[in-house]
Amino acid sequence: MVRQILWRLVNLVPLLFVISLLVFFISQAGPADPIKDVLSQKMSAEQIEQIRQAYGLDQPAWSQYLHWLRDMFTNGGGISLSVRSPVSGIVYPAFLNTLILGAATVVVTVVLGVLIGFVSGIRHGRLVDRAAMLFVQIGSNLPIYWFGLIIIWLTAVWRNWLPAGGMHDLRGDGGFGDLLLHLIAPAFAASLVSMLIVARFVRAAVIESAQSDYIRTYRSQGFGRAAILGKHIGRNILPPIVNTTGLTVGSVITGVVFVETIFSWPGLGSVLLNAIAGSDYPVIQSGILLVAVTFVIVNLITDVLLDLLNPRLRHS
Amino acid sequence: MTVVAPPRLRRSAAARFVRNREALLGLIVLVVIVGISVLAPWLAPHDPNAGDPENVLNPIGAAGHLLGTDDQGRDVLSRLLYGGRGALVVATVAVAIATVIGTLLGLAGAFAGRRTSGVLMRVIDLLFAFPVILVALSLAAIVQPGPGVLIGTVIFGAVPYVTRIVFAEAKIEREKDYVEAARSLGASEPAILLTEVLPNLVSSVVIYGTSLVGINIVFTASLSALGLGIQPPNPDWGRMISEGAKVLVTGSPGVATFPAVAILLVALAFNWLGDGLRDVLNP
Amino acid sequence: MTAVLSVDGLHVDFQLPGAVVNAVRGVDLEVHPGEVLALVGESGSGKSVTAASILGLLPGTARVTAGSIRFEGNELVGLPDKRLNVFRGAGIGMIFQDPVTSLDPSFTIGSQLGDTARLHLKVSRDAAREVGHTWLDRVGIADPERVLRSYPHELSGGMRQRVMIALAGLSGPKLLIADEPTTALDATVQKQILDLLLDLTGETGTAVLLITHDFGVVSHTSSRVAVMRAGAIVEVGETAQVLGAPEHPYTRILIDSVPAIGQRHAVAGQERRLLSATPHTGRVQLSDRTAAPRPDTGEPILELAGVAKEFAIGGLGTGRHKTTVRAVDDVTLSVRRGEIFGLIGESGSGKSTLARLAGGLLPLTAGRINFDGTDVTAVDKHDLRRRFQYVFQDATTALNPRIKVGDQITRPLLRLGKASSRKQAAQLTSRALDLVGLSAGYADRYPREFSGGQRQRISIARAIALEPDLLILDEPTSALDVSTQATILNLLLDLKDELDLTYLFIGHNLAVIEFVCDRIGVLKQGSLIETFEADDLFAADRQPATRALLDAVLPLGAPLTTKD
Amino acid sequence: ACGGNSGGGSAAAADSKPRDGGTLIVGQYQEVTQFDPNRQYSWETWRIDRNIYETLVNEDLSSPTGVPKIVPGLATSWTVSPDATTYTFTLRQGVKFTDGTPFDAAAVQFNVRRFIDPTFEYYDKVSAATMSLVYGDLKSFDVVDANTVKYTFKHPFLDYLRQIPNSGNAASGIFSPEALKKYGQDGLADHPVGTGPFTFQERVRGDHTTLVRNADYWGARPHLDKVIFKPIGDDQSRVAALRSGAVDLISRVPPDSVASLEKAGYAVPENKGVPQIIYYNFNYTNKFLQNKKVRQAIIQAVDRKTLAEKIYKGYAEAATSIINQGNEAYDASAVDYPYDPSAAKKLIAEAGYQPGQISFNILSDTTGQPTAEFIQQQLKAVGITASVQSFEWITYGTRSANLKPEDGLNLGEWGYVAPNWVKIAHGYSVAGRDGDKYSDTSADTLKAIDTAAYNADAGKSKELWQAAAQSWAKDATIFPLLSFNRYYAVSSRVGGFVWPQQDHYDLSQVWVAD
Ligand SMILES: Nc1ncnc2c1ncn2[C@@H]1O[C@H](COP(=O)(O)OP(=O)(O)OP(=O)(O)O)[C@@H](O)[C@H]1O
Ligand SMILES: Nc1ncnc2c1ncn2[C@@H]1O[C@H](COP(=O)(O)OP(=O)(O)OP(=O)(O)O)[C@@H](O)[C@H]1O
Ligand SMILES: [Mg+2]
Ligand SMILES: [Mg+2]
Repeated sequence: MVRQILWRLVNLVPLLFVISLLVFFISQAGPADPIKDVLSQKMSAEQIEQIRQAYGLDQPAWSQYLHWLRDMFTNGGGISLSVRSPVSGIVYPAFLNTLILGAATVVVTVVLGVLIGFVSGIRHGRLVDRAAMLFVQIGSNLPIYWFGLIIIWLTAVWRNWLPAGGMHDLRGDGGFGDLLLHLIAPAFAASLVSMLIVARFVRAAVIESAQSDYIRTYRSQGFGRAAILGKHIGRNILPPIVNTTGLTVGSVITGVVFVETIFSWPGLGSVLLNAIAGSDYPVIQSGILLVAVTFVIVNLITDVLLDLLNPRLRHS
Repeated sequence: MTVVAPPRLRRSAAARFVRNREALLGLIVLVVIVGISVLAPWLAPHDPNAGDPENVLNPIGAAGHLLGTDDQGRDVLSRLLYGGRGALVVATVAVAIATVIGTLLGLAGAFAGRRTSGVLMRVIDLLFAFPVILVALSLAAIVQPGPGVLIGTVIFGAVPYVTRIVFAEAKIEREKDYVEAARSLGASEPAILLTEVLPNLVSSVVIYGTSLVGINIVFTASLSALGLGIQPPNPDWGRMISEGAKVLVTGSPGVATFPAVAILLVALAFNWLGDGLRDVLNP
Repeated sequence: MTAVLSVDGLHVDFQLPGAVVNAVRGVDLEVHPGEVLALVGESGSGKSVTAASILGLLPGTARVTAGSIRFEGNELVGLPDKRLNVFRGAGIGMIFQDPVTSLDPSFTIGSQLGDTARLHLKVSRDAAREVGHTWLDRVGIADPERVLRSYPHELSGGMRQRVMIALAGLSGPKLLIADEPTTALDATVQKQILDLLLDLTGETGTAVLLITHDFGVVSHTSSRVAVMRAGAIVEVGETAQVLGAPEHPYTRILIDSVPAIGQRHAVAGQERRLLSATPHTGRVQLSDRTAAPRPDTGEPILELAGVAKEFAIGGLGTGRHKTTVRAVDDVTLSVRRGEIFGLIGESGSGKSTLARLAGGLLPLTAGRINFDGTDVTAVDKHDLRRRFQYVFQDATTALNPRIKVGDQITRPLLRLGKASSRKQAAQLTSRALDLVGLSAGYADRYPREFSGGQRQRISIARAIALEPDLLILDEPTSALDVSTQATILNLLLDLKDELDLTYLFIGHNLAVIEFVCDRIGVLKQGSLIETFEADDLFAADRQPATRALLDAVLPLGAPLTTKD
Repeated sequence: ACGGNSGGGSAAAADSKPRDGGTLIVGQYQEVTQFDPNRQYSWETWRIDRNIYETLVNEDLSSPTGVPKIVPGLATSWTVSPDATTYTFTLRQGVKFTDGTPFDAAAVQFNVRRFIDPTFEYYDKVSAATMSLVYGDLKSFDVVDANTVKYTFKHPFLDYLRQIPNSGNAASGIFSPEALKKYGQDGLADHPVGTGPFTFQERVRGDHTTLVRNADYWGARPHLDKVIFKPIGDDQSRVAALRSGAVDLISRVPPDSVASLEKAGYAVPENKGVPQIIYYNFNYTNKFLQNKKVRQAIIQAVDRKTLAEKIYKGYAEAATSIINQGNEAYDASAVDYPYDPSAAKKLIAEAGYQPGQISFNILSDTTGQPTAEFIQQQLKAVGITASVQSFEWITYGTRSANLKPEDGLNLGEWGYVAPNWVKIAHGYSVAGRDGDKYSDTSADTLKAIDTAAYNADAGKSKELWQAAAQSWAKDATIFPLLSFNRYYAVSSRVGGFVWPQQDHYDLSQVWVAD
C-alpha cells in the first residue's frame, strides 16, 4: 500500500511536468499578448514595448518557461503579469476558496446522490424510484445560469433565508456558521450535475447487489430487509460510490466556474478566467497546476480507498 | 433423450423498446423537437432575428407574439423554434464522437499491456486536470468562436470520463472467461474488444452517453453565454437564457424560462431514451 | 409421522418477453423429519426452481402460479417477505448451487457467521463468534480461527462450500435444502461434506432435501429419492427401492446411465457406448466433412515437453510483494491422435492451467508444446483454432452473457471458415444444439435463461460444431444429470469415431474417466506424477495420490440393473 | 423614494440625518486591479484608490449637475503660467501619510521621479508607461521650496488641472515614499499608503477590499467608519445582492433592472452629464472599412435615437459626436451624420458594392450585445452583412486587442470631462490604428487637434475642441453611439450619495442609516 502510494506520487512528477509544459505553450500559442490585453486599450505602442521589456516578455518562450519553473519552486509561481503581485497571493487563497466550495459540493453530491440512488435502487421500478430519478435528472439538466438566479431570487431576495452570494457576511464576523450559510446555495447548485451520475451509479449498484447471490443467501437466512440493505448492500456499493465520487471531484473543481460567477464566490474560477483573458501565464499555470495536483491526489486517495474497501484487492 | 421444445421468444428490439413507456416518450419528445427545429423556417411566425424596437419585452400572449418578445423586440416563440438547432447538433455530435473515442481508448487501455495502459490512463488524468474552460478559450482563439469550439470543448471534456468508465469496466470484463473462450474460438483481439466485450459495456456507455448529452447541452449553453459558441443574433437556447436572465426577475421571466424548459425537455428525453436503449441492448 | 415440508401441485412460470416458460409443472413432495430426501432429475427439470420457491427466493421474472407449499402446517405460498422471514434460516436453511458467489465478498466469514448466529440464537457478539468457531470445526475446517478472519475469496471452493453449510446449519433449521452441494468438489472433500450432512440429521433430526445428480451421493446419503423430469416428480420411493427397482421408465434410464467403475468392458465389441442413452451413431456428422484418409493412429498430435507455468501475483504498482505460484511444473506428456487422454488430480492441481497452456491461451514459463508437429507458439493461430478447441470448466462464465447463445455458436463457425454462409452456420448451430439435447429454439435465449446443466451443454455444442481435431474437455459433464451425461458421453464417442477426433478429458468422476478414457494422467501440485492405460487404473502400483482419489469414490449402494 | 429624479442626487436617505459611523458596502462590477496609483487601471479601482490617495487638486463632487469645480486638494493653491505650460502648487502643510511620514515637496518629487526620471533609484518603467498618458509632455519637475512644487510641460496643457483628479488610469494620487521603499515597487499595490479620508485595511482578492476611516484626516471627518468594496461580476447577482441587502450601492445597473429597482424603493439616479460614451471603433485592416463611404453609410444606417429610447428605454442618450455629454466641450447640436438609410444605401452603391457584398464582424462584450444586435439589424436593412461576436468583458479585452481583418467594428467605452479627450480618443481609435491613411481630411483634423491641445487661451478652448471634433467627424473614422444616464443604484439606507458629472463619487460625505 505504502509502496503504491509512493509509486503514484513519483508518477505525479512527469505528469505535472507535462501539464506545465502543455499549459505554458498552449497559452502562448494563442494570439493573445499579456501586455496588449491588459493595458493596450489606452496606451501607445512604445509604452507597450517598454512594459514588455520590464516584464521580460521580450525573451523567447522557453526562457520564460524556465523562469516560471524556477519561480514555481522558489516562490510559489512568480509575479503576476497583469497586477504585478506574487502569484501565490492571488492563486492560493482563491484555490482554497474553490476547495471549500468544491468540498461542500462533493459532500452535497455524495449525501444527496447516495441517498437518492439508494432509495431509488431499493424501490426499483416503483413510484418513488421514478420520482427520485426524475428529480435528479431535472436537477442536473437545469441551465445553471437560469437556475442559480432563480435560487438567489427565491432564497435571498424574495425570502431572506440565505445570503445572495459571496463567502462571508461582510457585516458580520465571518464565523464558520456564516460560511456554511453561504455555502448552501452554491454547493447545492454545483452539485446537481454530478448528483445525477452518482445517483444513477448507486442505484444501479443497489439493484445489482440486491439481485446478487449473496443477498439471496442473507434472505434465505431470514435477515430483515433493513439489515440486509443497510449493512450488506451498503458495504458492497461503497466502492462504486467512492469511484464515482473521485471522478466527480475533478469536474467539480474545474466546473464550478459558472457557479462561482453567479454566487460571487471568490474562487479560482474567476481568477483563472481573468488570467486567461489577460494571458497572465504565471497565474494560469500555477492555477492549473494546483488543480492538477488536487485531481491526481484525489485519484490517489480514491484508489487507496477502493483498495481498502475491496477485500479482494487488499494485501493480506 | 426427448427434447422438450422451448417456447419461442419474441424478442424484436423494437417491440421491447416500445414496451418501455419512458423510452417511447423520450423518443417522441426528441422526434418532435428535432422536427420542430428542422421545420422552424415554416413554423416560426416571425423572423427570429428581426428586432422591433416598438415591441420590446412584450408579455406572454401579446398580440402576434404568443410567447412575448425579448429585449430587442424579437419574437420569443420564433427564436425558441430555431434555437435548438445548434444545441442539438453540437451536443449529440460531440457526445457521440467523445463516446466513441472514449470507448475505444478505454477498451484499448484495458486490454493493452500494463505500461501502455499506465501511460494512457495518466494522459487521461492529465486531460481531466485540464480546465475545460481554458480549452474552450484556446480553441476560440485558434478557430472562430462557434459550433466548432463547442464541439471540440465537449469532446475534450467528455472523453476522459467515458474513457475512465469504460476502462474500469473493461478491466473487469477482461478477466472473465468468455474472453478467453472467444480467443480460443479464433477471435482476433480487435474482434474480442468490439464484438465480445463491447456488448457487455454498451449499457453503461449508453446510459452515460445519454446523460452526457443533456449535461452538455446545458454546458454549451453556458459557453455560448461566454461568447465562445453560437454567435448572436442567431437564436440559441443557451444564449437566450443568459440574455433572458437580464429580465428574468424584472417582469419578463418567459424569455429565459422557455428555452430553459426546452433544454430540460431535451435532456430528459435523452435520459429516458438511454434507459430504454439500455433495456433493449441489455435484455 | 407428519411431514416437515409438503409441496402440492406446485407450478412456477417465468415471464420472458413474448413467452412464458413453465419451469415447474405440478411438483408434489413431502419431506419428513430426520430424513434425507434426494431430488434427482434431468438437468433443467426445475429442481433449483422448486427449491427457490420453497423459500420464496425466486428471481423477479418467476411466479408461483398454482399449488401450495406447507412448512410445519403453515402455507408459505403468497406470504410477504416479512412473514417468510420467520421461517427462513431458523425453520428452513438453504445451501445454494453456487457457493462461489453466495458468500458476501465484503465481509469476513466470522462476521457472516456471527450475524446469523446473533439473529437466530440471540447471543452476544462474543458468543456468536464462539458458535461460528464451533461450526467451522464441525464442518471439518482445520484452522477455524484463520478462516473466521478471512474473506470468501481467500478460501478454496471446498472451504467455501463448507462455510455455506455451517451458515445454513448454525441456526438449527428443521429442514435443510442443499442444491448440489458437492458438485465442485473432489471426491475426498465431497465425502466429508456428505458425512457432515448425515451427522446433522442424526443429531438434531434435521430433514434434508438434497438436490444432486450423483447417484453415489444418493445412495450414500438419502433414505428416500424423488425423481424429477420436465417440471414434475415422476417417481418417489425408498432409496434402495428406487435404485434397485425403478418403476418409471425415466428413472430406469437414469439408473442405467449411472457410470460405474468397471463399466468400460460391460458391453462387448470395440465400440464402447453407454447403452442407456439413445445411440447417435449414424447421424452425428455435423458437416459434410468426408472422413479424410485416416492418418496413422498412434502418432502424437499434442506433445508437451518440460512445460511449466508460473503466475506472478503482486509486484510493482499493485502494492503487494511479488510472489509466484507454480501452477504447472515440468510436465512432459504426449497425446496420441485418436485417443482420449484423461487428466485427473485434486482440485487446484493445475489441470485447467495445463489445458490452457496446451492451446497457447497462456504464455509458457518454460518448455515447448507441439501440435501436430509444429510449435503452438509459432503456428498460424487461425489454423490452430480450427483444429484445437476447448470446453471450458465453468460454462457460466465461458459464455458471453450479452450475446444470444445461437450467435455464440454461429460466429466462430463463420470466423473459422466452417460455414460459408450465415444460413449454413445457422443450420450447423441447430444441429449442434440438437445433438446435445437442446432444441434449436433455444438459440435466441441469453445464457442466464438456462439452468446450469443446459449452459454446460451449450459450451459443448459450441466446441463440437467446429469439429476440431483435438478437443479439450474440462470437466464437461460436472453439472449434468446422469442420463444427459450419458447422452453427451456417447455423443462424444460417436463424434470421435466418426471424425477421428482426439480428446483431452479432464474430470473428477473416476467412473466417467475410466469409462471414457484410453489413457490417464494424474496431476499433483502441478506435476504429472504418473500416466497409465485406463485399464490399469486399479493396478497395485498406483501412486498414493491416485489411490486416495480412488478410495473416496462413493459406491452405489444398490446393485446395478443391467439391461438384458 | 421615487426614482428618476433628474440631476443624480440620491434622495433615498434624504429624510435621514447625517450620521457618523457605520459601514457602507459597495458592489462593484469588476475585480479591482491594484492599489498602486501609477500602475492601476480601471475606473472601479480608482473609485477605491481615490479614497486612499489624494491628488494635488481635487474636484468638488458634491453637486449632481455641472462640470465639477477644481478645488484645493493636497495643494492649497496654484498658479498657471499664461502660456499654460508651467504649474506651480503650494502644498498643504501639516498633512501626514497614514504611515505617519510627512507629506511635503520631497514626497511629491519622489512620486514624480518614479515615473519620469530613469536615473532615479525608484524609477519604474511600468509606471512611466502608464503615466505617460498625462505626463508624456512633462519637461521638468522642480521643488521650489519645502512646500512648493513646479511642473513644466513642453506645450501648453490647459487640461492638466482637470486631468490630475480625473483618472481611470494614470492616476496622480500621491503615495508615501516610505511605503514604496518599505514594500518595494511591486509591494505598494498591496500596501497602499496615502493621505486620504480612508485608510486601506485589507484586500481579500476576489472577495472584498476594506477601507477604514482615517482618524487623522486633515479635512472634514468622513461620516463612515468603514467602506467595503465587493466585486460582483455578474449583473444579475449584483442586483440581487443589492436587493437582499448584502450591499448598499452598486455600479453599472443593467438597464433592464432600473424600473424594478425603482419600484422596489431603490434610488437609481439619473445623470445626463456622464463623462462617458459608448462608441464603435472601425478596424482599418478591414478592406471595406478603409472606404470612407462605407463608414459613413454605417453611421447613417443606424438609428441611434431609437436605440437609446426604445431598446434602452430612455436610460441612454444618443451620441452623435465623440465629445461625450459630460465633457466641458460638449455640444448637443453637433451631429456627424444623421440617420438616413436611403442615403446609406446610395453611399454603398457609390462605393461600388452590391447589397450583401460587404460583410464583417461586430465585436462586443455581453453588456453591449443588444446594441450590437440592433446595429446588425439596421445594417442588414441597407445591405451590409454583419455578424456579431460577443464575449464576457474579460474575454472581450483579449479579442478586441487582437483584431483580425474580417473584424469590422469593436465596442469602446471611455470618456473624460477634460476636452483633450478628443485628442486621446483620436490617438487611440484612429491614429493608433492607421486610420489617418484612410481619411480625406486627416491633415486638417490633426492640425485642428494640435491647435486645440496646444492652445493656451482658456476662453477659446471649448470652441477649438469642438472644431477639431467636427473636422474629425467628417471623416467618419469613429462611430459614436450613446451615453448611459443610469449607472448607480443605491439602497435607502444610504444618505448623501451624489452622482456628480464624473466617473467616480465622493464617499467622504456619505452616511448610512442604522
Ligand atoms: N431466469 C430464467 N429465465 C428463464 N428460464 C429459466 C430461468 N431460470 C431457469 N429457467 C428455466 O427453468 C427450467 C428449470 O431450471 P432449473 O434451474 O430449476 O433446473 P435444474 O433442475 O436445477 O437443472 P440443473 O441440474 O441443470 O441445475 C430450465 O428449463 C431453465 O431453462
Ligand atoms: N490466473 C491465475 N493467477 C494466479 N494463480 C492462478 C491463476 N490461474 C490458476 N492459478 C493457480 O494455479 C493453480 C492451478 O489451478 P487450476 O485451475 O489449473 O487447477 P485445477 O486442477 O483445474 O483445479 P480444479 O479441479 O479445482 O478445477 C491453483 O493453485 C490456482 O490458484
Ligand atoms: Mg440447478
Ligand atoms: Mg480446473
